[in-house]
Amino acid sequence: MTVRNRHGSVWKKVVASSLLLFLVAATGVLFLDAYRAAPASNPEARTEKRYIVDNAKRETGAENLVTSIYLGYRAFDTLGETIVLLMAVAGVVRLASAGSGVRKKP
Amino acid sequence: MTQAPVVLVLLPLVAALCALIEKALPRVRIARVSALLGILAGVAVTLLAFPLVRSGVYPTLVVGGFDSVVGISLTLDGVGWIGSVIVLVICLSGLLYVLSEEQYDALFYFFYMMMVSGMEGAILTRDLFNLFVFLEIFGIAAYVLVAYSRAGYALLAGYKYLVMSSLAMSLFLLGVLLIYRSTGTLSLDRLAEVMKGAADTNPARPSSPPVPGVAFLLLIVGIGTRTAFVPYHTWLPEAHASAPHPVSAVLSGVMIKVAFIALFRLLTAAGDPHLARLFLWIGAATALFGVGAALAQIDMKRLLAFHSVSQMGYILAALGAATLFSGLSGSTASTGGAAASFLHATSHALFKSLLFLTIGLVITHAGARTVTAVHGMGSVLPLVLVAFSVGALAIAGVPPMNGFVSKKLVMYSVKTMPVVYRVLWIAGIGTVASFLKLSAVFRKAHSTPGVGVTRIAPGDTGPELRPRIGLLKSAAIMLPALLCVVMGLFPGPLYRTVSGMVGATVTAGLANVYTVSALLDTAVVVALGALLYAGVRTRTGYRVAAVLRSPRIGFNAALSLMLAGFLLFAAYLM
Amino acid sequence: MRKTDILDVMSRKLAPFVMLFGFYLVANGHLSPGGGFQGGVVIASAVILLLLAQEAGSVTTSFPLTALSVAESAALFVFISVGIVGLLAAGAFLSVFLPLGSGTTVLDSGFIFVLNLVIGVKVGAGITLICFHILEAH
Amino acid sequence: MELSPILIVILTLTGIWGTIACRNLIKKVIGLGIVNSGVVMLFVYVGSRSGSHAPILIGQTAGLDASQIVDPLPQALMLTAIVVGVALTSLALVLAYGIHATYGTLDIREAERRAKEQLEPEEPAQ
Repeated sequence: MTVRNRHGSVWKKVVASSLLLFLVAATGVLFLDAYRAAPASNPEARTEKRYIVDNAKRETGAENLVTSIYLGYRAFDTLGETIVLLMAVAGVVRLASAGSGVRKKP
Repeated sequence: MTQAPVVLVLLPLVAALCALIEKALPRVRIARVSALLGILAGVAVTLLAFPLVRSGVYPTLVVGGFDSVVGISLTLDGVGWIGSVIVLVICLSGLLYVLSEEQYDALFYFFYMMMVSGMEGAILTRDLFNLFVFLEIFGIAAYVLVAYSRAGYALLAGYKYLVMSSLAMSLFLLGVLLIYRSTGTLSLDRLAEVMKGAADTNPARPSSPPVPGVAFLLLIVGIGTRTAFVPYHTWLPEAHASAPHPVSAVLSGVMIKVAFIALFRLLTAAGDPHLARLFLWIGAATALFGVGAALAQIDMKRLLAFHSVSQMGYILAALGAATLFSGLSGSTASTGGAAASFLHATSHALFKSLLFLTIGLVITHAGARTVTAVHGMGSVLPLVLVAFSVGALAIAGVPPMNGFVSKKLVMYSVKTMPVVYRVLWIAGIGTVASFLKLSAVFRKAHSTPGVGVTRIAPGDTGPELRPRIGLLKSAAIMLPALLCVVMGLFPGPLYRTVSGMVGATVTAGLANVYTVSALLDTAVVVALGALLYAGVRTRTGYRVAAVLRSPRIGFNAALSLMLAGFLLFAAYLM
Repeated sequence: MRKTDILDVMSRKLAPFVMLFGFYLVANGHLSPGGGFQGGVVIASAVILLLLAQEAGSVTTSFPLTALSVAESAALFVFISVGIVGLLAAGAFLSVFLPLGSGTTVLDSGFIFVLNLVIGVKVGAGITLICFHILEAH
Repeated sequence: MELSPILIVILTLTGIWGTIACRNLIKKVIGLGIVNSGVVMLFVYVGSRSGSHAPILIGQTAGLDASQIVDPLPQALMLTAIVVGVALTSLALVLAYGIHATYGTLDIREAERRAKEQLEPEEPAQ
């Protein structure tokens, strides 16, 4: 590799980051266009929200609607949630000692 | 029986908790037993539910007994049943392999069973956000299992898989946001109603669709990274190559299928033919790229991993051609695409996990990982040779294996698209060539002396040198091998049941696949494959392969490739 | 970061109040803003405050690691068994089977309150364990 | 087109840029954290557009009609998304720590080069 490529690598860096900038910006523009184009369903049409506001107190007994959702109606998500956290802890416990006891095994 | 879906998710979960209990109290050795029981009970429940599901009565329930408007609903429908069979059978054979080895501690069983539970949940859920949670559950299990050996390259592979996948899942969440904002609901059923409602009012491509196409694309990016089709496949070879052998078998065999089923559910909910046909091109590109990259590899597990990518290309091409939602061919008769994609997903799950387990045994006994370094293992491990050849014949699409049946159905379903058909046909040749290359490991070393760590000369394999691989491991490789052959021998009933389950119309002509023209076509493909293999073995062949193998795209390039893929798909949908 | 006496004294005095506030958030999750997750994280932040400000040894005496991991798996066990009892008793997994009171006092909402406590313990112990292992591995 | 979604999306894009462009393993994880918070903010923003009162039915909000109350669903979902973000971040940091301990570097390209050398020390002399 010739020494001269210091300019080459700078040029390569500029092209690479401008390409990435274009990709990221285009993704943003696409998302915002979709966000604007899609008509926000008028709040009354949100059947799930309307059902929760009317029935949460009676069915789950919680006044905080957010709690009635994540511990009542969607408690299954929260179960998955606690599993994710438990696995993160188990993963950290398992991998945290990676630095010390590194065993090479194919 | 209506509680079957929840039970299928809870069984492996309880087994995982038992493994956790053993980690806390090491005296209580219940992890292994509970893992085996968890999966066997799951298989029992799935088989019990078969008559119900086959007759079209899908056990459906809302978790918590709330109204289906607001609760999370789980359904064991035809697609879910097939997925559940794939998950449980392959994880059973992987578990048999794990049980036979001592070095896996209780924590491994905990992650393994959590992965099974996460995959079951992802297949059965009818709720978008719940799908996100289950994708994350078995995702985290996969990241930790890939990095389980704590070797440097395994940690790096796990890290890359984690970062790429969580970036994609954040885009998935943005997709869920757009859908919730436009339709006010998270359930796939009501999303399908909204989309069908809009399509009925103005059947011409609706100018302002209720949900923007970009929303579905964002979901496809998230799911695509787990299915590993072309722009999102870069994590797969390293992750599958550096994971422990049973884990790579399950990752390659099952995990990409679970993501494929989630993709299938999304496409049926979207009901947009234009979007579904996109997968014809993605499938063709993935099949061709996967085989080309695999042919250049010398590391056995990387070669197999690239084949998983290419075979997923076949499955996606068949999905793209399915008339279930793409209304592709004018004639009313269905192209059999949907049934072909699920049949190929099932057979690929079987033979790919079989190949990974057998190659895993070869690597542990030979002590080396590359095709050039290991020779003559055929006489050392005869049973492994038998199982490997079943898998190799199946992936090459040679009768009487299930690979032949499902590959022929896939080729038939894309017959109306000559370009895609030709590409998949060429990919078939590459598959034959690369498995001839891989099978060199079993043949005696004659022409190129293996520059290897342990070169087991065929002469000195006395009985004591032929290591016993144990009952459990033999069961682990014989179970999928047997199923590969059995599925290959009954194509007719298999095709009818699968298309019935998937809800596609049955085309009589497709039932018998063993037609003369099909056999002839396979013979031509195999011959060309042998020719290509001969070409690869020449001096120029090795140089070309070395050149093809060297440029590994860096991780930053791989991440920007994801965005480029997203923009490309958006341009296609424009 | 040198662990000076000022830090030691201040953290020892401050931690109980942070923990109390965390517990309040967990207990009143269903009546006022807050809940299992937020309260659990606040409790975890109190323990981490102690961890950072004092010698690790003294903290693990008051919060032994084994106790934390047992608490976490026990919490998940309770969560799942509550779900399974719901499945057996009321026919649907995770269904609300405890009697629902008028909901004005803390203990009235039965089911949600129990789950909130379980989640609070779980998140608190979990996040403390994660931070402890990362700090200790360093 | 309100301004806040644009700002939140710009924040998410900087997070995506950080995850992709930075070569340091830890900075990539920070980028992921930014993307996660951007997504959470957007969800809560979408929820808040459909009402003005907090979703807690005590006092005078108890009698209000559904259209005046903020949509609680996105907020409940974001609890889960945040904890998933915490779990992924902690795993990524531990993996990055292990990579640093093994290869002595936090630069992704350097680590990849050393891993490649370790896996295939000698190209077979064919």
